[in-house]
Amino acid sequence: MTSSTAPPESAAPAVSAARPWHRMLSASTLGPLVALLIACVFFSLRTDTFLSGGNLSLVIQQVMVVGTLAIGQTLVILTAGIDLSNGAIMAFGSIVMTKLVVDGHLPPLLAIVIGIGVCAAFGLGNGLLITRISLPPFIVTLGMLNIAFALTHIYSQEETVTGLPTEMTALGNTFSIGETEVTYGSLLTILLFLVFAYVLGQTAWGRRVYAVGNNAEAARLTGIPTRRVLVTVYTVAGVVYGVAALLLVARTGVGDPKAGQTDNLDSITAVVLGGTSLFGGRGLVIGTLLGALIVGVIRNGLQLMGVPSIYQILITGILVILAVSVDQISRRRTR
Amino acid sequence: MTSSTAPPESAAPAVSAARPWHRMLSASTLGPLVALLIACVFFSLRTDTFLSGGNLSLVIQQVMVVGTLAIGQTLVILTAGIDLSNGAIMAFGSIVMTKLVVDGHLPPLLAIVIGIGVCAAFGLGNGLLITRISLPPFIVTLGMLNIAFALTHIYSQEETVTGLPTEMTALGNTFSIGETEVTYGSLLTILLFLVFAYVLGQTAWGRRVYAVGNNAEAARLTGIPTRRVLVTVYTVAGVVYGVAALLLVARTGVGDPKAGQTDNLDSITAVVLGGTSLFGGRGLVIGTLLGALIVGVIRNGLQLMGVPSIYQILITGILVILAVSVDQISRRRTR
Amino acid sequence: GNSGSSGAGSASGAAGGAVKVGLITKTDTNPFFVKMKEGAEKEAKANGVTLMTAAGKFDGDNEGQVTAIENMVAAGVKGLLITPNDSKAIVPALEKARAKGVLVIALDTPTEPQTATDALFATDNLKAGELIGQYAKAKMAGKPAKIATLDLAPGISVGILRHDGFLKGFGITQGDPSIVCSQDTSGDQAKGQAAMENCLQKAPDINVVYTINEPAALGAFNALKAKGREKEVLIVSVDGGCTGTKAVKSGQIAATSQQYPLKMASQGVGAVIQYAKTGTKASGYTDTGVTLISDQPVSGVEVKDTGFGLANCWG
Amino acid sequence: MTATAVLSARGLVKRYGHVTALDGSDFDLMPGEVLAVIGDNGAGKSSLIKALTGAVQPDEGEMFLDGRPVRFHNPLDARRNGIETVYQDLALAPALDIATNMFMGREVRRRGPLGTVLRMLDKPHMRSEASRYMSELQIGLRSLAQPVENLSGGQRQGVAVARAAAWAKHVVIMDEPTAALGVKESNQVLELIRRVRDRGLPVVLISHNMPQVFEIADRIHIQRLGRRIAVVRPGDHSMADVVAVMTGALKLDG
Amino acid sequence: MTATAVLSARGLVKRYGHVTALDGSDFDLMPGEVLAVIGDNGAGKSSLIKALTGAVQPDEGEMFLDGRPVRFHNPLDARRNGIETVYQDLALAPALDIATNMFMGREVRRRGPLGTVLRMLDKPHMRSEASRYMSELQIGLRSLAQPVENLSGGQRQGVAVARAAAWAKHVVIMDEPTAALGVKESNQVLELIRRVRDRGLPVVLISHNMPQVFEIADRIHIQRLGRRIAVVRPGDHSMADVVAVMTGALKLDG
Ligand SMILES: Nc1ncnc2c1ncn2[C@@H]1O[C@H](COP(=O)(O)OP(=O)(O)OP(=O)(O)O)[C@@H](O)[C@H]1O
Ligand SMILES: Nc1ncnc2c1ncn2[C@@H]1O[C@H](COP(=O)(O)OP(=O)(O)OP(=O)(O)O)[C@@H](O)[C@H]1O
Ligand SMILES: [Mg+2]
Ligand SMILES: [Mg+2]
Repeated sequence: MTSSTAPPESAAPAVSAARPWHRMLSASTLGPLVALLIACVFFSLRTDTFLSGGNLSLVIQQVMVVGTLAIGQTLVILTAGIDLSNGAIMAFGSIVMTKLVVDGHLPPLLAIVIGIGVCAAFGLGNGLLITRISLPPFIVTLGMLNIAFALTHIYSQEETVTGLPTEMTALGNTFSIGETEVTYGSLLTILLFLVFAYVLGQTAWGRRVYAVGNNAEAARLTGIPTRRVLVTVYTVAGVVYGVAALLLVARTGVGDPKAGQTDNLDSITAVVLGGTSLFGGRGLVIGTLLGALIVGVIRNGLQLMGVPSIYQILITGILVILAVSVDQISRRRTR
Repeated sequence: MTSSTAPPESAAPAVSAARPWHRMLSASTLGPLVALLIACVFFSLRTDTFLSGGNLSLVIQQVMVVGTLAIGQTLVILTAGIDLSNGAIMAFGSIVMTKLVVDGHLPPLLAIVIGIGVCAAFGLGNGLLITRISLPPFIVTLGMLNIAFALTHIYSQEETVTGLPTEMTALGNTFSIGETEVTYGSLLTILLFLVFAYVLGQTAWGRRVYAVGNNAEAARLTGIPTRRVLVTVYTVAGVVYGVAALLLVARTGVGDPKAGQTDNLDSITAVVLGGTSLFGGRGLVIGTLLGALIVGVIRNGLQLMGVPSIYQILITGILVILAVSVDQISRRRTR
Repeated sequence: GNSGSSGAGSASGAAGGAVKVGLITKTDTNPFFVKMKEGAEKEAKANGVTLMTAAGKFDGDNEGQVTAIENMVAAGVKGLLITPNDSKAIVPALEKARAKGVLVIALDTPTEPQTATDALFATDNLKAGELIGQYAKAKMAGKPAKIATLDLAPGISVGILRHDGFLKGFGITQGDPSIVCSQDTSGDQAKGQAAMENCLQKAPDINVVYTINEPAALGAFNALKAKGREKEVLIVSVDGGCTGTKAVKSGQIAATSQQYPLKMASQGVGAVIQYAKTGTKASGYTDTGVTLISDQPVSGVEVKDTGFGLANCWG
Repeated sequence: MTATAVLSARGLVKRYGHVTALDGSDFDLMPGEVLAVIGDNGAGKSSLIKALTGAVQPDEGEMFLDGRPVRFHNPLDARRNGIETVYQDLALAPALDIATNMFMGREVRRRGPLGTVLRMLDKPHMRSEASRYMSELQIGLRSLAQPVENLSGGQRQGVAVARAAAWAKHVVIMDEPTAALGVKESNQVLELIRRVRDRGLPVVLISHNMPQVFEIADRIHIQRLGRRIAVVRPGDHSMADVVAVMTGALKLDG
Repeated sequence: MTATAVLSARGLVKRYGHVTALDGSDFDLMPGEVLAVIGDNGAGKSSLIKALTGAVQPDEGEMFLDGRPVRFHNPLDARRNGIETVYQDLALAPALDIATNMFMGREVRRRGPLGTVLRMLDKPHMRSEASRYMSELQIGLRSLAQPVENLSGGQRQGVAVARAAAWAKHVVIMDEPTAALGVKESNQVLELIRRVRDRGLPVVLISHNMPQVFEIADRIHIQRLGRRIAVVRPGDHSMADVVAVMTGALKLDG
């Protein structure tokens, strides 16, 4: 993250940032991809259970929620911001939508919309505080984290919300491709990644997100409404967190006030593992998907290997560092 | 953190960064100071227990550990890096020094030195990975976090280390100024802040830390050994974490393998609240002290007021955002 | 005797501010402790004393609790009720508090040594684990068991006690071949589900699942349901929260050991009021009990049905 | 002159702490003219045009566009009024490529539903346009897809100049547009400035290159210590005199 | 020439992906001379300088210092050999003040224990020195304590030039040092270059300003498409010819 690492970090994604769509597998995503493949090969060799359609679809299910949060996180980080509040916002959203249905007896669809709306409102709040008073995103989202967290527990009184109607958990249902069961949720997540890859790469708004993160002053001078771009980014991120909330509910089948407490760091990890620079303006959302999968594969693989949990943590630490090293090295190759 | 906030953020600290010593209360620290004073006044009015020497010295005791960690964090962030591993490194250091004494029967002083050495080694590891393979600090220190965390639990076998000789907890002892009891630890922490304010402001090494964080490429081109500066920064930070480990042991009177799990974010919060930019090269370590105190005062004050714990979290979130707003506004005044 | 003590409460209230009682829980994110607070709150109101609450930042956060103790003592509490995150690490801080004449009572989790507190109002987590262990043993009726344990997190005493208790009750020891999978879940439903899913990938024929608490148990149930094996697998748990007990009633969980946080808290507050009024300190260990709840009784283990469970559940 | 100035300002003041960048500076740009602004380093030239284009907010003073009082709260306001600017530090997004920078804030969408519904950018079009502008300036590029941070100093400046020229509708302001350019490329920029003027648009040119200034300027605005101390016509004074005035060695009355 | 070159290079190649910045470029700097390096934008002048000073590592080619083969792994190596460089993008730390930037990497400590034991910097000394260097260039500054990011373009360039001149021991290399400077200030820089040469140090001057080049250069190195295509003496050729060669319109044999 020191600029000393910038040259390798930058040049590559930069080019592609200019047109992600054509270069989804540009240098910035090549590294993560290689790392992911290596991890997969490794675990396939060490366990007989890893390499099965079922297990792979399982991994996707398990990274579905964090992955979706990481989409919003990518948007924010591309603007040179950071969002510590996404996990807490998601948790609050999931409690809102579930309680409205179970206690409030609202129709599920309406409840879902309201839940997502609440998340969007939090995102908007982040955006306004950051642009209007020009506060550092780290502190603003840290504050929001506390606020959303507290509201979640006050509103839910720590009660897990159960007895949800089937509509709310529909995304948890599966359809089968050949042998393997795939949840609709996984599908939605993949879809979201593609949508945002398109939006960031192919629309004016996307280019502006990069421009603002790349050099906010230059963007301002060339007449880009920097603040509006930022506010929309944080709001859109909020909406995405709302979707993540729905996915969470669908996956666990309940509204869980304790959910998402480590998801902020986890989502940032996915973004950075995906080759996006924390200094903004450089990186691809597809890389984030790869980053999330790397983490998911490592956890799943280690558990399949039956590694004791404490050693899982140890090895995860080592593997994460290895993963980015692979990235760095593969980039040197490509230059 | 978006560059859109940079102008206000930068100009002010910039000037002072040029000579912190003369301008300890420059614009970058004025904001936090004002925020701190407002908080103190508020709590003095709302409670009869807050404004007593005893309680204030208590607050300092309570921020002593995070505050010391935040010194190392400041060094790292000034180089445009970030350190997620400091809490875990501290925990490991505290376990090492306590176990060496209790189980290893080493003389306390030697054990302490070794413990600090171990922390320094972790810091060095961070530094080398970041400079040699040029990996992003976020990932490297995240990996180290997992590694140190796991090692702590493996080495301690989850057992809290008790029965420490008095030498090890000496820093927890108090001496009195008038009525008020002050711990030697608090004194050491304050001392450390002054030392690093001096080192960063008045020595060549300090200027280079700023230069590297400010524009690593420029620093490199002007012949500053960027990598060596970074390695020393992370190593020195490691040493500081070692001291924090000692303070932790002195404060709790045991070696606690579960300590410090949220101290990484807490220390970053102190740094940012103190007016230091996460983009590096701008900020003062004294601001970090103020930032740590703000958090400590808020927690202490709210608890004295008897605010229910969950609402404490809620209000903390709001107050943290208010604190930086005060900062921003006071800066606009000063420009 | 509420009426009596309430009079005394207001009396001491007349004499310089109402009596303050401090309650420090492990975290803010566990219904168990929320119920504890509710119980304490009710008792405190009834007796006109003020309750101060605080909690650790995360499971195992000792320093946060030390800070809370210091602040509450500074605020002038008469007594402290605490569920220690670290039974040993908290001791020095508690001793400082007691030295200042504060009555210190441990709730739910004992300190080590127990003498570090004046009194302990707790339930025996080892016993809670043991009960479901015995239950599972009996229910398996000699069938070969393939056990998955969904635990809490590294080094958290409750988790360790319940886990060990379960093994004791089931008559096996750590490392027994019949334990095919062990994962940490932080007592979180989503994490519990992921852990169970991975366990099933590893060993599809698991037939007994021990879970640290009911959220984890429900997570496990989801994972099994996805594999269509929820009927064949025996899930046992601990806590006895209302959500959990309902899950027992609906058969998702076979049995759970029910504990009584409300009782601990209200008794604790009562003891502090007693101390404030008469100066007599509560002492010793008061077991607030644990009951095995299940609608599928087995021979040789005493079981109460979910009717009782729901009547006495806390969450 | 009787004609009303296209863009003018009176008594602009801009202070930075204890530094006064603009100390009551006036400014007048007449229709269809090329106005050169010259002055020592630190004389306040860039500050002046930043104030004129909404990049910074002056502490005092007023501005007029076509005689009507205006206030630009940000560069977008100025641009909406057809004022295009090349800032001295270029205002480019380093990681983005030439086309993206040139169309920044004015992206072109595909025709048809792809553009209207899916809001897809017409990248081929933007790229071809960009390369056309660049070749007009005869700035050699080895590759158009490069992020501008990889361009040479002059190439980068070329991008900024081409951008301003391409979009100008009312006024073009260039802060030292040829500073980093080669001989050939500089001449092309002067050519371009003439073409813009011939389109009837007035041009403000900040430059330290006196021969250049005397070659192309209709009037010369001399800035000194944050003030406009004189406005001269190239014909009326020798280069030496003008430089003398600029450096304070010589006073002009009027 | 019989004298061995102070700094010379043969067949330097630097590729960036599919862009070739240096395509087998040679270079020779003779003792005590002022060598001008000219070329179109993108010709590879800065790349050449960066390769010569260890700022980038050439993919091919060799370098010689006083006839001995050398390889600079980083700018520090070059500096240790007494080579001082003004890079085109100045290499300044924006948030730090002028003195700090000028002494970056060469900070001066207090005399006595304060310096030796406490390693305290002698800020007053550094500041007075810095202001001396700046005033030598006659660059007007409203305040020395300002961070360089707040300086005007020319003032910033002045800082970089002054720094290089102040520390040069063996060779001075300047990449377009006067690009952003005013008339007066530019002349001061030329003055400075002469003084440096009179101290016996050879100077490499990259510039697009032909009159300047012809005024001061002893020899002119013409760079084109990443190669040195000719070396001429100002006396032997007209400015027009040189420009023609530079732009490829004219070939010289030899
Ligand atoms: N953001 C700022 N903060 C403080 N001082 C500033 C700032 N911007 C400009 N200045 C000061 O204002 C004065 C004028 O600056 P300006 O950039 O307008 O000069 P200029 O005429 O453009 O010089 P040049 O020809 O070198 O570009 C300078 O002394 C500069 O130091
Ligand atoms: N880091 C880089 N990555 C990719 N291409 C580069 C990089 N640096 C330089 N180039 C390319 O190499 C060529 C030469 O660049 P260089 O900066 O040496 O030109 P120059 O002669 O200094 O031009 P100018 O006179 O404009 O400064 C240019 O086409 C440029 O695009
Ligand atoms: Mg200027
Ligand atoms: Mg160049």
